[in-house]
Amino acid sequence: MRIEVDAVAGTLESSDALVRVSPAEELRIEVTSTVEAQFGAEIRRTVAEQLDRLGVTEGLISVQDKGALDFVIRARVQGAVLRGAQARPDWRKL
Amino acid sequence: MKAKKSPAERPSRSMLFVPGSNAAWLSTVQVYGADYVMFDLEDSVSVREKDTARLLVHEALKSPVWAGVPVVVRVNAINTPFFRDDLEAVVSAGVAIVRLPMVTDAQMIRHLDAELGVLEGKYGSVPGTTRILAAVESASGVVNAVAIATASPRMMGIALAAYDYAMDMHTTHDAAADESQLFFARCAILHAARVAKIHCYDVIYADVNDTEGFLREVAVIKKLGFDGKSLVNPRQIEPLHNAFAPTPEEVERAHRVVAAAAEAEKVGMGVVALDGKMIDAPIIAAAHRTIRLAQVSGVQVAGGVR
Amino acid sequence: MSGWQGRVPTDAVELAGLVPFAGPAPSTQADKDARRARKVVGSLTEAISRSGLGDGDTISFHHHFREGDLLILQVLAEVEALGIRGLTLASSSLNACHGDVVGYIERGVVSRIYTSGMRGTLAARISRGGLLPHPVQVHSHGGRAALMASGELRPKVAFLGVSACDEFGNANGTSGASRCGSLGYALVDAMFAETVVLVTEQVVAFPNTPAVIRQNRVDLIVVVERVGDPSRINVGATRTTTNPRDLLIARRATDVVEHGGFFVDGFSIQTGSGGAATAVTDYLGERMERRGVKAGWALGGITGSMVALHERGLVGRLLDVQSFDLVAASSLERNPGHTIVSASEYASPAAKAACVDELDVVILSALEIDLDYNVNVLTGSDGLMMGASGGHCDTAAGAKLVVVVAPLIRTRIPTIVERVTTLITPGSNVDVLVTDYGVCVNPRRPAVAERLAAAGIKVTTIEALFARALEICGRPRAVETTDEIVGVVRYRDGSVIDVVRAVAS
Amino acid sequence: MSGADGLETAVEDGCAIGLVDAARDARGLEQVRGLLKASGLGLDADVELFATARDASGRLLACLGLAGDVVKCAASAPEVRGEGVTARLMQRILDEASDRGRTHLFAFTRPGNRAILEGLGFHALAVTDDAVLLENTPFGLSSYVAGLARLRRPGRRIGGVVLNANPFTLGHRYLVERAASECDALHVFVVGEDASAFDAATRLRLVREGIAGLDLGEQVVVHPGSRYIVSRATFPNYFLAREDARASAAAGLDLQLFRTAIAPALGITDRFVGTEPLSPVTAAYNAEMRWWLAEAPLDAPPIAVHEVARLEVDGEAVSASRVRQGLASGDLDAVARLVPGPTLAHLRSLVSPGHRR
Repeated sequence: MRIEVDAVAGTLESSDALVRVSPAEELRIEVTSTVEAQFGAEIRRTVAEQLDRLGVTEGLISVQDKGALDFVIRARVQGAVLRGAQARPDWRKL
Repeated sequence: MKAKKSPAERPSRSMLFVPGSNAAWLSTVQVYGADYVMFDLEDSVSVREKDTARLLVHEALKSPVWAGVPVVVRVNAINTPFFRDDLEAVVSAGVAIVRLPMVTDAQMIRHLDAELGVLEGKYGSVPGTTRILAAVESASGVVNAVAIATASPRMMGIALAAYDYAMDMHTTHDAAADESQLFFARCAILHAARVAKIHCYDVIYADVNDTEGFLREVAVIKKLGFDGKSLVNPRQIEPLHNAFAPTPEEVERAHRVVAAAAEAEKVGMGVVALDGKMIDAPIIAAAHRTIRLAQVSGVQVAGGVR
Repeated sequence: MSGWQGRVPTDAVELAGLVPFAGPAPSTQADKDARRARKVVGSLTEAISRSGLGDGDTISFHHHFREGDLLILQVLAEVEALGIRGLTLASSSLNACHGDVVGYIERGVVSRIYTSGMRGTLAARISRGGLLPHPVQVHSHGGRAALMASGELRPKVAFLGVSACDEFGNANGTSGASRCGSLGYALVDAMFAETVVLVTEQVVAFPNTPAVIRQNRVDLIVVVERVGDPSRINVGATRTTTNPRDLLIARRATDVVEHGGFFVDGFSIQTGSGGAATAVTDYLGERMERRGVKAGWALGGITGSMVALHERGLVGRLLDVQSFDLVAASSLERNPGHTIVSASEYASPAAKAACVDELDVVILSALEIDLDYNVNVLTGSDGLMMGASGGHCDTAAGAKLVVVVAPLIRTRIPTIVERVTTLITPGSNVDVLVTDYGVCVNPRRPAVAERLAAAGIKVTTIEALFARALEICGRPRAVETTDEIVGVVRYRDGSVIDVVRAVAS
Repeated sequence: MSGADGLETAVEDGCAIGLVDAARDARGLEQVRGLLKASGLGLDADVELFATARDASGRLLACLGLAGDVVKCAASAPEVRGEGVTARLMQRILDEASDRGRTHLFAFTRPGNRAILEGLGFHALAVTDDAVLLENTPFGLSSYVAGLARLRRPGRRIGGVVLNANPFTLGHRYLVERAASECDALHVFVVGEDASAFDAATRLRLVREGIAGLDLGEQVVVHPGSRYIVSRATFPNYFLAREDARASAAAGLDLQLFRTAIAPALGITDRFVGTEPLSPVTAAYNAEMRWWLAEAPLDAPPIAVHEVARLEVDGEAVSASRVRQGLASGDLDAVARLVPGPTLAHLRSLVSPGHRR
């Protein structure tokens, strides 16, 4: 899946995450989180794994996390990528 | 596949609405002890968020946060562009119950039934286990209530939604005012539920801060025989459950009825009697319902809760 | 000879070693201005100079104004201007409004701190290390009184902010414009400090009775424009809640209090601070009315909702070491059953008698609680100091039923941990944990567990709640710290129960 | 089920988020002006809409403005300070902006609000004593600068010129010629905002065609404008109709960005600018340029600033405004002496598209 356009998913509210994607030739992931000390590494792993499942190998991915649970982060990465790629979800592979 | 208890066993007094686009509520609402939580993809989700809310609900259903908790998802109405995607998103995540809004006739239920069958096949769910809750919101829906309620073995409940029904009936729905304009609709879907032996849910009470008005409406629907009510805020759960809780005397009597029935069965007597009065099957069934309700409501009976 | 001379046989053996009367001393009381000037000085600077404060001395304050305190920074500014350095700052607690103390530490004015807790930029900066030459000594409220009694903490000068006092130094915290209510913590400073300076917004006519800080303990009085903003007393910790999660926890905690075995006529209770804890007070009133049970007395931080129960005749006496809001502050003035206790009488293990030892039930909160029921209320799980020991370990040691209330998860941070980041209250003193996900009882208290089960309250284990939290949040990484000790946690008996290490940036 | 079914999304801190459309809600705009004034701020004319927070009685407690892709004009009453309300205001602004197809946003506010905005996903680009500029992605500037670096030219002395070129005149060409002559290579940036008489694409084309005539070949690189150089985000005053002689052009953010991000990518060592007789804002800009590029203590190498005297024709300095006045009065002959061929051809096409006189 290729990111064609800038796209955003999620919100800045507590327990949610705002994910922003833009097209690029290389893959760069940037995460800032209110629970960085406790879950920074785990959030980056979740984002990377979710991008991998979506087949995203290029793009600028920025995540602004406000203490969101893992399933929220997954859903927000999916939302931004699918909007960026203007694609429909394959519910089996999410 | 998660084992889905049959509706009869689960208490079904409260169905708490949660906007499918609100990550915070989807992460925390399971603590409030509602009998059902309903993730909404329809009216509480703006058009801009339909796609992301669908993903959020899909991932919530698959997450450990909601494992083992009975979740209903209200999808968008059949005639909307969102219906198919909503359905696929939730069935692929193993949803227990799909709530379909704007139901006007049995054909819609059969259409949903068929769609669910296809999706259960595609995603490996046990065929027929995804249940349906139909929301009736129009004159035709109310008039066709029995046909709707009996349209599929998947049906687990039927609910009334006031705002659209009132508009369809050229009247308005003001939660605090007297409810005569809903009386016929309530009776209609109640009868349909009893015919189909499924649950029956009343409208939401929107003004969370008006506890008296809420309790007035709860008293009305309990008297009519409703099983439960849709709620919009956790603060409405406890008042509702207290209102539906049987009194200690009712629980006491229910235990004696069950005991008498068991005694009669043991000695092979056909007719059960208690305090000189005959007790038939519906009374025994009602007694079991009262006992189950007492257990979940934590009603104290002499010698602790049995 | 005038009237008094020639009466004393100076050579009589019975008078050996006694001094004969040499005439009446000249009276200083005649001159009204002289009498007034005895204690009242013109400025903070003059008060500091006259107090003899020097390098390395200890200055102490009370925190009855909480986030509204304006005195500490005023005094430090004058102390710095006078070139005094290397002080020990011993406020009963420090708040977010004390962020500028960082500058005074960097400039060497303050080199050591004794406090019950800290939050905000000061706490975060200290938690990152490399600031204070000596680690912060973190004590409980009762522990502070014990440290003063033992002599380890003996302020050279106590600067006590009051809204009004008379020219002899009688003050009560319920008179004047900026009323803060109880002065329980200030009493300890007034008792043990070498020099007591009352910093007041107003000097009123003598006698300013009832006097909580009494004239005999006060050396100097100085008038300043403002010592504290009472409207910020209940900012933060003690706001009553409408949050459905806190109300759920409060309702469950009330069930535990009702069926825990101590809900009998005349029982005593402290409900502490925090959204859920204060909500318990309201629910408790309903249960007491329904069951016809009255409380003998309530202790601690007194809130408006506790005053309401007192005024409805449901709670006999209110023993107030600290007023948590202005309703409590004004109640002190009008309700004879509402009286002040000093921090020493409240909770000191060195006192001849402490109220906590007589307490039946206490509701406490927790930042972290571990599988042995040890509680941390000082450091967040990111290692930054953000709370206070307060009366936590004191009340937990004394009370017969100790109920800790806390949400299981605070935006993805589990409250239950395998091992608390900082130990404030040992698990052996904690009986029940109430969370929004369930209730669990310390295995050391089977009797309590039986009573709750018999009352139909679903009880689970702390391990099950811990597992559920990890299932939802994932496993948080432990905070990485350096070797530098930035805080020493003093248990209420003065012993060192834990240390706080600097957070690795 | 259509229509409001009363599903209440709990508003914890008790205030409701709303919107004021600057063009259609005069009463709301006045309330916003009052709140901004109370915080010592003016209401910029280019703000299209404000997200607002009101208490139960409808009193305005906080506001946040959107002007194009720039979030600014933030103010709040003392009792609602803190990130809670700002997060919800910003969320509404993000939604409104994305409805208008804008996802890459900038924020322009007082340094005191920096921490709050960084908590809302913004990244600081430049800071002066009275303003901080941020953008809502960590990749925006870095990607732009990476793109620029690919156009780097070798050489010890690399020049830089920023032109609005509205339109490109002989004066601009003279400036480019002089600058190119003193450097090994010259980078010419054309302002990208579509706020001038001639749109950005036309201005860029006329600059390229005008410079081609100088056959300097590879030595001069013409760059299209961007959000990071003389844009509504970096230099708002340039676009606001505030031609009064301002004490400062408030161009610190724009110049700081040029020195710390844009110049290092291209190795620019010298910046050339024409002396500015007519526009007080641009004159103030030149004065600030010397401070920010050459003197200010920043962790980026200083850049020499050269003010090149204006080219004069018929005894008067050549300027774009003079050309525009000539065009407006239809005096094409006077204009012809001020502009290079390609610009003249374009102007003629404007005056009589069908037939050439």
